[in-house]
Amino acid sequence: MSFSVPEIRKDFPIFSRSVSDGKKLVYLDSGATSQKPASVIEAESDFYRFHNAAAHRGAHQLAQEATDLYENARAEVASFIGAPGGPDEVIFTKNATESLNLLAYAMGNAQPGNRFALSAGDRIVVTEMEHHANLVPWQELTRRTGAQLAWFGLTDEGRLDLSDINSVITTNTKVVALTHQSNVLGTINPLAAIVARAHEVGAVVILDACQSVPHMPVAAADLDVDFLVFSGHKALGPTGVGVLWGRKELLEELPPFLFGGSMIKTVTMTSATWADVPAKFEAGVPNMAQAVGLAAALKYLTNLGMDSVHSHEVALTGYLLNKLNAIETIKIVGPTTAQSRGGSISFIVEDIHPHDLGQFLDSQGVAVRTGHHCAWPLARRLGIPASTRASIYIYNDENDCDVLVDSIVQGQKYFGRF
Amino acid sequence: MSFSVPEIRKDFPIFSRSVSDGKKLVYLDSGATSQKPASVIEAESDFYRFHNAAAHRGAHQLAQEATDLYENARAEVASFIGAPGGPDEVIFTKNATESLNLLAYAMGNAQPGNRFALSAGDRIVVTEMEHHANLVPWQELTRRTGAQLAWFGLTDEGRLDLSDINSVITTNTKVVALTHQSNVLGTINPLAAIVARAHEVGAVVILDACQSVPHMPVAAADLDVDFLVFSGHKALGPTGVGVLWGRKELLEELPPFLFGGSMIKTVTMTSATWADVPAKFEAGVPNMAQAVGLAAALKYLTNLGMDSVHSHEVALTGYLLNKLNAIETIKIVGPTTAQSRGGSISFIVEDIHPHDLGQFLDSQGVAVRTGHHCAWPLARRLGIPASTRASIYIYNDENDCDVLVDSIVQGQKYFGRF
Amino acid sequence: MELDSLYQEVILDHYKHPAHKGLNPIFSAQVHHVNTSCGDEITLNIELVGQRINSITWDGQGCSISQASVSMMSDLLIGKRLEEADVIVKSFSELMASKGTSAGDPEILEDAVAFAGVSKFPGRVKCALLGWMAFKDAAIQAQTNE
Amino acid sequence: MELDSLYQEVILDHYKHPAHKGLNPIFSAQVHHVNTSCGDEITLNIELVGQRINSITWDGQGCSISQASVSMMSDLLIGKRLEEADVIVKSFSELMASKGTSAGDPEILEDAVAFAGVSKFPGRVKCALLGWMAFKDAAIQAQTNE
Ligand SMILES: Cc1ncc(COP(=O)(O)O)c(C=O)c1O
Ligand SMILES: Cc1ncc(COP(=O)(O)O)c(C=O)c1O
Repeated sequence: MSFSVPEIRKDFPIFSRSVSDGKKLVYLDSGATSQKPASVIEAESDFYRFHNAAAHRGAHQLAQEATDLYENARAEVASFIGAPGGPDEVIFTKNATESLNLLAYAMGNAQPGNRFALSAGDRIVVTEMEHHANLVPWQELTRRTGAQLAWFGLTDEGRLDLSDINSVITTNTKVVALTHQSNVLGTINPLAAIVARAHEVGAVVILDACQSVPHMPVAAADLDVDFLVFSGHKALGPTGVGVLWGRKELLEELPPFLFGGSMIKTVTMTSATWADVPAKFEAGVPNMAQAVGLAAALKYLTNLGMDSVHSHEVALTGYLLNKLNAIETIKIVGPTTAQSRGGSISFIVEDIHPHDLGQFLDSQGVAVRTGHHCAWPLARRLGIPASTRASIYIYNDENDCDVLVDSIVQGQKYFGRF
Repeated sequence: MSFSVPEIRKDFPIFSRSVSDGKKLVYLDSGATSQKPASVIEAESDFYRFHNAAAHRGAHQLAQEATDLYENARAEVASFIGAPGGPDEVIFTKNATESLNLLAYAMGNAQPGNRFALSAGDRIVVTEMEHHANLVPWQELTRRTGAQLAWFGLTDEGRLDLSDINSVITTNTKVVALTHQSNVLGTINPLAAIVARAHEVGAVVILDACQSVPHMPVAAADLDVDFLVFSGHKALGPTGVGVLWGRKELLEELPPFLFGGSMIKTVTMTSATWADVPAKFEAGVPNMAQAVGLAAALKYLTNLGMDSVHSHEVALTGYLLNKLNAIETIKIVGPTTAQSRGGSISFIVEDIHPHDLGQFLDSQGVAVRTGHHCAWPLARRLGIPASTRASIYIYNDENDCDVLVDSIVQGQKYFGRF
Repeated sequence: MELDSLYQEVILDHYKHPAHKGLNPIFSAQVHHVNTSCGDEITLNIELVGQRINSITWDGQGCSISQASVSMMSDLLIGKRLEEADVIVKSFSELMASKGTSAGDPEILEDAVAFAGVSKFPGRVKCALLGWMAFKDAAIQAQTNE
Repeated sequence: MELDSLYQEVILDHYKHPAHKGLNPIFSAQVHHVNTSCGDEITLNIELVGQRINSITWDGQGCSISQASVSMMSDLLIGKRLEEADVIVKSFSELMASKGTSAGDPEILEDAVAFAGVSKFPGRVKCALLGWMAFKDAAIQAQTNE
């Protein structure tokens, strides 16, 4: 299948609407959430229209159909991320934030003797470029357990500073949690050395793959990480569904997080035992229609080919970086070439606050995000209270980039009036 | 608007399909999950098609539209359940199970001095008819805090035994968590005495309204409870969305549960402070499309009128109870009249295991649930390992009840062959 | 009727008249298994003499499929050597996973081929397997106890 | 252009030349407020003499709307009695909540009616209110400190 943006755009109903009084929608905010192809919207609707029932619960045909659809969605996710242990390693959550909190709380539930039990003297390692979702849950876990939080700092170009890797990942480190690709800088982090060091000291590696799984081929087994999370809504999927992948034997040892129906083996008034993985981590009636929608999204990406998706984005990122680099009054935050970086491009425009720039761009039909992008410590580290972020995806093309850059130039005129 | 089942059924696409080789679908499993009207399915699709963006995050028109839709959904929920403090008291979760776990974990996060902090000597009170979702999270909270779990027992007809209310809700009780309507027995629990006693000793009352909010008028303020939870998918809404309502001042004192983007005020590498209610409890990109779908569901119910919904169900429950009572080999589990009970009707058929009966009913197009219905301690208390449950809703009529009863009789013949 | 392929006469017969039900106080291992989705429970005792299964007895409650299945299984496995039992259990598990595409091997499974129809009803496969999984577990424990 | 109703000349003017920026070391109360969605921050000092606002000074970073708003607010409130300030703050908050339906009362708000256009941009209302909410908070604290 050839990669054609005009053809792709036809699959996305939202591009048939206009914004800001008739302007073409130039959607450059896929880092926040992606748009959805019709096949995803229909997969979710069709679930409700034709197969809706409580999976794993009813004694009837609809319940069986719902169960099959839900479990097939699990299998689709497992194959998409190359889960070495198959579908049982895939847990559906509501978003990546829940996936990360699940890990932090479940570890907090571990009793002495369990490999996940943490205590004073243990260390959790993150990085200075983490999204709040991969930072605050760990802060809270250290508060509850007495463990210590440490982190990798950054170089001025926005790369991880791995010069002191052995003194950051110490022998008492139990968890290393880091992002695969920064949602602000676009930086793709090199994992091999970190994973090797973490495993050397017996720590588990948790990969926040929110910004990588939708954009490039990611194979859990090859990366040799232990857990991986992402959100459906950033990968063409519905809102309300996220994924936690973990190695089977680790998921088996990890205590449960949410308690209730479907995650139990037996229950009395005073005690309960747990179902096997993955049910153990999925309490309550699940987000079935959303899981089914996510499966349709991953099928759509698979049909395009993740290699093609990635090539397209690398090319377009290079194109946009070049155009932005050419304007002196624009400063790119993060790597300035397309080398080891994805299509999240944050920048500062001289004398225009990002919020004002975002407002102006909106008036031109250009959708971007402004602010700290849920990575406040990173903004502080870089000494920029806020920036403007354009993030690209499969439905963007050079024309979108041109409109963005032209609009920035117009914005400079607009705010330079005085 | 007059209440007409044939008209209502036209709004539900699923009734245009058949099951079990051409049989009419007799859906009597709404206690597990309800079917969805077209308006709900479309509200969710339309969100993706026309307004999809990250609420509260983008600097552009689509993000503003998504924000407005999401916040309007919150307002719709607040008005539907009569939240005295308005929309800020409504928190969107993924299901009722998460809502209850949120409360239990958040209380577990409370530090000494906070009214929710629990310690050995404190007591949490539940009942013997709770769904696992309103039992196991509290078991776990007692494990973490050293507090003690106590519960109201049941009478043989499946009503709460309130004879020793003051010795169950002791002066050291901090939490009373109970179901409004049993998902197995159909029993509607009387709340006034329990709420009065709980408030007398300074405990908060948490109402599991999963089986009441979809079926009868429920006004949080009138019931005088402190927190209330329900699931969207049982109330004509999408999967993947639940609600936690709480009194504003309590939500303000309650520590947060999930940590990440959008729930923070400030973040550094080592500390964070929290946003105001309700954002404090909604970490990550929310289940926007599902919240919007839930609002459409509640609008549908409001148009029908919750009084009419309830009258319809009381009448139909009475009809079905009468028919079942008339068959000697059928034993109803729970109240045998429609008095203070809803349309969850569980029963045992002599000499046929519920699972076999469910299978036979399925072959006739009749969808019921069998098993312990996620209330295993209740099953033990009643001495029934499993039962068959028919649960009715707005789209069921007398004909559905007739088909159910006829099919049971046929099933008796089928399994009585030998 | 499709249902008849599930509820074969021989199955209902075993359900009404279960074999080896009632626990023998002499056993090499005892296990308790539960079908979490429906609450069916089984306790199963196994007595080994060397590598030979001298007795299987059980008690429990459940649907016709689960009860008949453990009843027939006991008939089938008592007197067999563990390695023979392994082959039978494996064959039965494969039959259950066949989604209606296999009729089962009567050489190995004898009467238990009657369960072939169950494999068309994914919701009931767990019922049919309940006793077999309990046996598998008990056999391992009995050998470890030795 | 719709945008012009947001970015009035007087607003951009205050943004470029903010009034009362730079913190006065003498104050009755100091507060620090943050716009959590975009990271804009403001520190605001208020000095009361009896019930009269003797000085408002501030520092911070943010978009033109938030900076211009606190600048104009300071101009407007300095020298006023607290009860007069209350009326002005209330009037400004109402204007912000008006969703473009009100032009604001120039008798009370003077130049600050230029923010009327902001109320059509719900995403920016928080920006315009940042300084005002900080003032409100500071006024309460200053009175409590007395
Ligand atoms: C009374 C009751 N409480 C809680 C729940 C849990 O709801 P959910 O599975 O949607 O989280 C249910 C339904 O399963 C219920 O009937
Ligand atoms: C790198 C990264 N991690 C985590 C998240 C959190 O994802 P969600 O909000 O879908 O839970 C995001 C997106 O917001 C992200 O970009």
